[in-house]
Amino acid sequence: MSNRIDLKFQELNKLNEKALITFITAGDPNIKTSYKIIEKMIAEGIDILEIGIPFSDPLAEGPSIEKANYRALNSGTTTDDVFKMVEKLRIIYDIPILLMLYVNLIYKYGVEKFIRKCVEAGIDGLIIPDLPIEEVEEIKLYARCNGIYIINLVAPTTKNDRLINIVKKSEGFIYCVSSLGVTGERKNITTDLADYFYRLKSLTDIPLALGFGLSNKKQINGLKGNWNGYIVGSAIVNIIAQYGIESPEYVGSFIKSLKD
Amino acid sequence: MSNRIDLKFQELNKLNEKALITFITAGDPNIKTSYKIIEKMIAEGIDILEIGIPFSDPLAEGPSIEKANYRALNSGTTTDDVFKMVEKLRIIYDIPILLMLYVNLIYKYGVEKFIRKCVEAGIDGLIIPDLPIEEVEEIKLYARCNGIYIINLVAPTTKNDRLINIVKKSEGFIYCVSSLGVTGERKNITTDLADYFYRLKSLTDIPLALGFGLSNKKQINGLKGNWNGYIVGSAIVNIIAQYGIESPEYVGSFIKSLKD
Amino acid sequence: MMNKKFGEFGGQYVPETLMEALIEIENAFNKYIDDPLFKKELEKLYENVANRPSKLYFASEMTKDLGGAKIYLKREDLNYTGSHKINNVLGQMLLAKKMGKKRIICETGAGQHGVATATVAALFKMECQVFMGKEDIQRQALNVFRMELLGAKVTSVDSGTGTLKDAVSEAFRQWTREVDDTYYLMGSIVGPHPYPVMVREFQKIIGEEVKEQILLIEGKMPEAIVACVGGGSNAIGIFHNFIKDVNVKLFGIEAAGSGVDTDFHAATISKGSTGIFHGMKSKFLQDKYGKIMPVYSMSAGLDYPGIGPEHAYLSEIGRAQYIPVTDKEAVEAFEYLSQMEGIIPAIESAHAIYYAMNLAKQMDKDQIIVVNLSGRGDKDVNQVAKYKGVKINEQ
Amino acid sequence: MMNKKFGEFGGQYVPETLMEALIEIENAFNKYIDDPLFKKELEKLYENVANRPSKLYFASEMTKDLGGAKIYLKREDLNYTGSHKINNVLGQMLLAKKMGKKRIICETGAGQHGVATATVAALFKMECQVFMGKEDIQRQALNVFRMELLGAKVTSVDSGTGTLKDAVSEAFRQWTREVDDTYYLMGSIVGPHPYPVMVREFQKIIGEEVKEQILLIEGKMPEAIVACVGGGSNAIGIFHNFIKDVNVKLFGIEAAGSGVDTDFHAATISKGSTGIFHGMKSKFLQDKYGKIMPVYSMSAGLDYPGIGPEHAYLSEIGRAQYIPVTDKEAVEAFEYLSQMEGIIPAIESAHAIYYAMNLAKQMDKDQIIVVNLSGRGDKDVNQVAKYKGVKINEQ
Ligand SMILES: Cc1ncc(COP(=O)(O)O)c(C=O)c1O
Ligand SMILES: Cc1ncc(COP(=O)(O)O)c(C=O)c1O
Repeated sequence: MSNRIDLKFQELNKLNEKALITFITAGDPNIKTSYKIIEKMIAEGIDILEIGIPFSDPLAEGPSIEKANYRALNSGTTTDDVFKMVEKLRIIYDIPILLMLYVNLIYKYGVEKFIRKCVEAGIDGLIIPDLPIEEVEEIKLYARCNGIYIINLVAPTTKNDRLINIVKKSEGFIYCVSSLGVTGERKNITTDLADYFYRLKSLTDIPLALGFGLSNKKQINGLKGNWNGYIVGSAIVNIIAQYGIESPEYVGSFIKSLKD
Repeated sequence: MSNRIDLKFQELNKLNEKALITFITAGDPNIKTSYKIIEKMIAEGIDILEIGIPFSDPLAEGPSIEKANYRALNSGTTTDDVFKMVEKLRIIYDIPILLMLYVNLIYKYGVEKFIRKCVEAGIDGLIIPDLPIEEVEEIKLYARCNGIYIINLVAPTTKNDRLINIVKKSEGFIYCVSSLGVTGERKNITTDLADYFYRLKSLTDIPLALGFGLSNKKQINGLKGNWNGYIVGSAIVNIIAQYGIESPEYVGSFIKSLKD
Repeated sequence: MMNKKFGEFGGQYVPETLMEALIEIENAFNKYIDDPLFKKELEKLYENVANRPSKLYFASEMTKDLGGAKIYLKREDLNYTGSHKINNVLGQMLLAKKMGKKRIICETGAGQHGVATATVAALFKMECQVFMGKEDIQRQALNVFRMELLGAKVTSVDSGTGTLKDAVSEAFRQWTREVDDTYYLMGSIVGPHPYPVMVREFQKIIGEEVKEQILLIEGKMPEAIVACVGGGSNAIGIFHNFIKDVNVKLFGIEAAGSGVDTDFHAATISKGSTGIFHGMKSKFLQDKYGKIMPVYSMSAGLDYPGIGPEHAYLSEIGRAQYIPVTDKEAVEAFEYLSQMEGIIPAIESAHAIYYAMNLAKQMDKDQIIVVNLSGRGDKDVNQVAKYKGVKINEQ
Repeated sequence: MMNKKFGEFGGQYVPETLMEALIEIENAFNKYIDDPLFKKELEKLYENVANRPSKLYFASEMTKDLGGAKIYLKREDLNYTGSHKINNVLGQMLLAKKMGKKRIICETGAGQHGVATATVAALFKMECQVFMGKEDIQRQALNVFRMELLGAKVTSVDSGTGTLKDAVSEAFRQWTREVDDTYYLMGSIVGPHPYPVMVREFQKIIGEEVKEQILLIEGKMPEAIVACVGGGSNAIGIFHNFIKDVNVKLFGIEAAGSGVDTDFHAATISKGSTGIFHGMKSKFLQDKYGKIMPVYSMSAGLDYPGIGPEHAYLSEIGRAQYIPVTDKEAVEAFEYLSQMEGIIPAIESAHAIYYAMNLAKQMDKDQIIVVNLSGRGDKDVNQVAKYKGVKINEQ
């Protein structure tokens, strides 16, 4: 059984293309609109979909995504609602789908039950921002034998010792955090991305996707390093914050602008 | 040179009468009115006049006389104004006149200068509520050789040891405080006045005047003990508080009611 | 090397960006905690700055009035800045200094930890930023100016419920931005490893002193120790040195707010379940999906939806018992102690006093209870007045 | 038998109704002050209730910053209830208890003496009534509720200027009403004999500790001692044990409010003259007729038109110098100490700090200044904020 994520990167690799990975918080402003936004994004050609499950205290997020979480919770969105939406998407779409969520949502749901639900819904991987490799085993135990990837993150602060260790245990791709700090758009990324990229590349062949602070085509084109993919989140969430239930169109145009 | 106070008590003694000693604060509501009130009181037959010099912090006074002090200060009354008023009174009246004042007014004025002024104005005695016999000598030194009496006070709390001492050093009369507490009208005087009187009488032949809380003829008539005089203050001050510059008439009628 | 877990509780559930910082702190902590020089410096700070040792006070009037066990109060309220918080701040600040850090961030609820941190930061000439919930800033405006006076920058946190838990989250967020030169000085035995261990080590002086003092005064061990539990630092501070003494009963008192059967409480162990939040696996008040619940206690220092992992463990193995006490009961104890002993306790500590009042009555006269009087109540007088319907208008 | 006068100053200028009460107190005081049992009890209270001894703290950062004499702070702010006032309250309360009194009255300005008295009264199970100026009640509403919490009755005084001096007068008035069973617990070394002597005897522990501590730490005597002067109790407390050591310079710092050349100050020695008030001959701010002048200082504890007779005497004979410091300068020192040492001083004590800051610069590095840090500044934060135009709104 091979994972859709691996297939996608193999495919892109052949075409010498980079993955466009986009993030929204499910249920922002409501689950129906989220579904429409996702359809639009897929229509515009995103490669991998990252869906956030809203949490009361999203402590790795900047103000944009933080507020998206509150909007989603206010619209009553639960973990089960997100699973239902993914099930519905899977009837039509075969795109790799990742859930982005805080570890407590899994833990409290019950790790085993959560992973089973992921399998049933057709989830390919999990991004858990508050689960460093030191603590990952408890969940990986269930994920691994069910073919669900846990996407590891690395940060500019990660030192070589741990980097080697993280990279060794990675699957799917590595989420490379571009900058110190939380999620959110950034005018300048001050990290030495060339060095960061080569340090990582020298350790692994797993695809490397860069995230945090990416917001437009021009910026992305100007980034140093031959990354395998780019993750765009806050820029999309900001559009949703502005246009609410009208946002699918606007998000669509934005994705288009990234692809051009 | 004999003191008007002694002469007055000798005279009353012969007639088997009791002294009516009345108090007002000079300058309440203003010095002119005070003068008129005094004239009225003399006309109605008071025996001894006690004039208070206003002080910023009259700590032996209850609310009535305390407020009288503030009214008098607000009308701008100074120690010199009081001396002037007494000088004016002396042109016409030969009644014994006492000044009631807090020790600091004397001390700051200059003890020697103050006593000289008393002599010039025709003052017969001083009542200084915050000057117990333990501290009196400094002022008595000047008063004595100028024929000015310092009227000692005794209180129901004064024990025999000190009583003997106070009585021995007294002149003019003894101001016998009727009750614990500060000046002011009282419904009931709870001190055992008979015992108080005989305790004092067994020690001295000096006239004993009772003060604090006396307010009407009926009350005074009902008091135990064969006192040589009664001091009425707050009751008069209360009338002044009520009628202001109209008060001379009302004070006059009140004095009359005490004499009937 | 200290263990990262207490049974299943504890761990390091934080964003990758912070992991190296935690490791750096852990290494420094392991290096210095047994270093005689560091220990000596810390001892001096305890003495010269915190005003330690704190008295063990025999509450004779209270004991007489209740007619049961002898009650002793460990007077952490007499520490400089008014609570036990300073012990931990001194330890961590000294460590941060050794690590070459120039900047300190921290969270605060009622402001006690913020004031203690701002105080020691001033003395150590460290830059200091305090995160405080918007609600708490309004409730404790005076403490805000106290911190500012001490040279600290106070940042209002209006995300979430605008209270302590959000201040912690925001401090974490800020830390990820400037993890290189900044030290996050956590105020209780919560958060990712090594904080729960570290804060305990810097607070255990309380229990060490108590044991020495009670043996000196009474020649025997106490039967019970009682402490309030927010994050749990004052409780672990007094418990730690007695954990092996199995005949000494340990009681942690939680904030029951309006009652544990209402929606307005912060009784984490009584009503919570195991979860992972703020970097640790522990007990939390949460819904079935793992959403952290809004909590309530009139005591800002206990108004937190979690508890330190070591307490979750002590509860699980039955070594300590955790008991809820309501606002109403705490106010009763607040007034009782004020009038009985002339001691106005922190409203946090009043929770512990209340339980001790009941416990004492069920015990014999030759038995002993030690209550951790974790802080002074000046800060709470305003709120208790309001609770009782008295209007205070300072001008 | 203690002398009633200090040179020409002192004495007992009170209404006859109070004389026997003063004599009773004097006799009791003379009987107990040298009684080893009484001394032992008081020592225990100092230790267990007041939290004595108070630290002698080397202000290393301040010393470094100023570059002159070494500055030590006597940390009376760490006493229970937050100032030196408790020392005196414990002594007098113990005496009152020995005398069989059941009821205590006292005056208070900022509320420090009132809180200390209410605290110890609660512990001693004495009824307690506190007189406080109407103005001060409004300025320090929180302290009012603190006292009430402790079971005391607070009576508003609206006579005169509604401040400390009027509270003293009103307490005297009340005392004459119930002199039999009531003890007037005076808060400073003012009033009629035996108060100035008695309060000094109960405060002299400060200087005794300082001498022992400085000799232990530095092996030599300090060159200067600095203390703020309201009534003068904290100053005499630290001066007393050094008066015979003529090489130790003594500085009492008065409140200059808006400046000694304005109408808004409380600089009694600098601008006052000899008079008789509140039972004593001393220095007062008064007009030429002896009317007591309204005084002003932002510090409620220094906002009094007189000074203890012993200070008038020490000034007269040149043994101590009295120097005025303005509101503005005190606020500067308040902020300086907060940020330099992490210590928020009482605004009263900040007056002394300011003078020490200047004095230190004129002295050599091997010389020593000891400043009496008479109280903690939490109570003043609000007012300093207002002074600086910062709005604090507690909700
Ligand atoms: C006086 C006091 N006690 C207790 C607490 C609760 O914290 P912990 O449980 O960490 O001791 C606080 C927190 O602010 C506090 O100020
Ligand atoms: C902290 C503090 N220092 C000083 C004073 C002034 O009083 P004294 O001069 O008697 O020490 C007060 C009076 O309230 C005070 O609270």
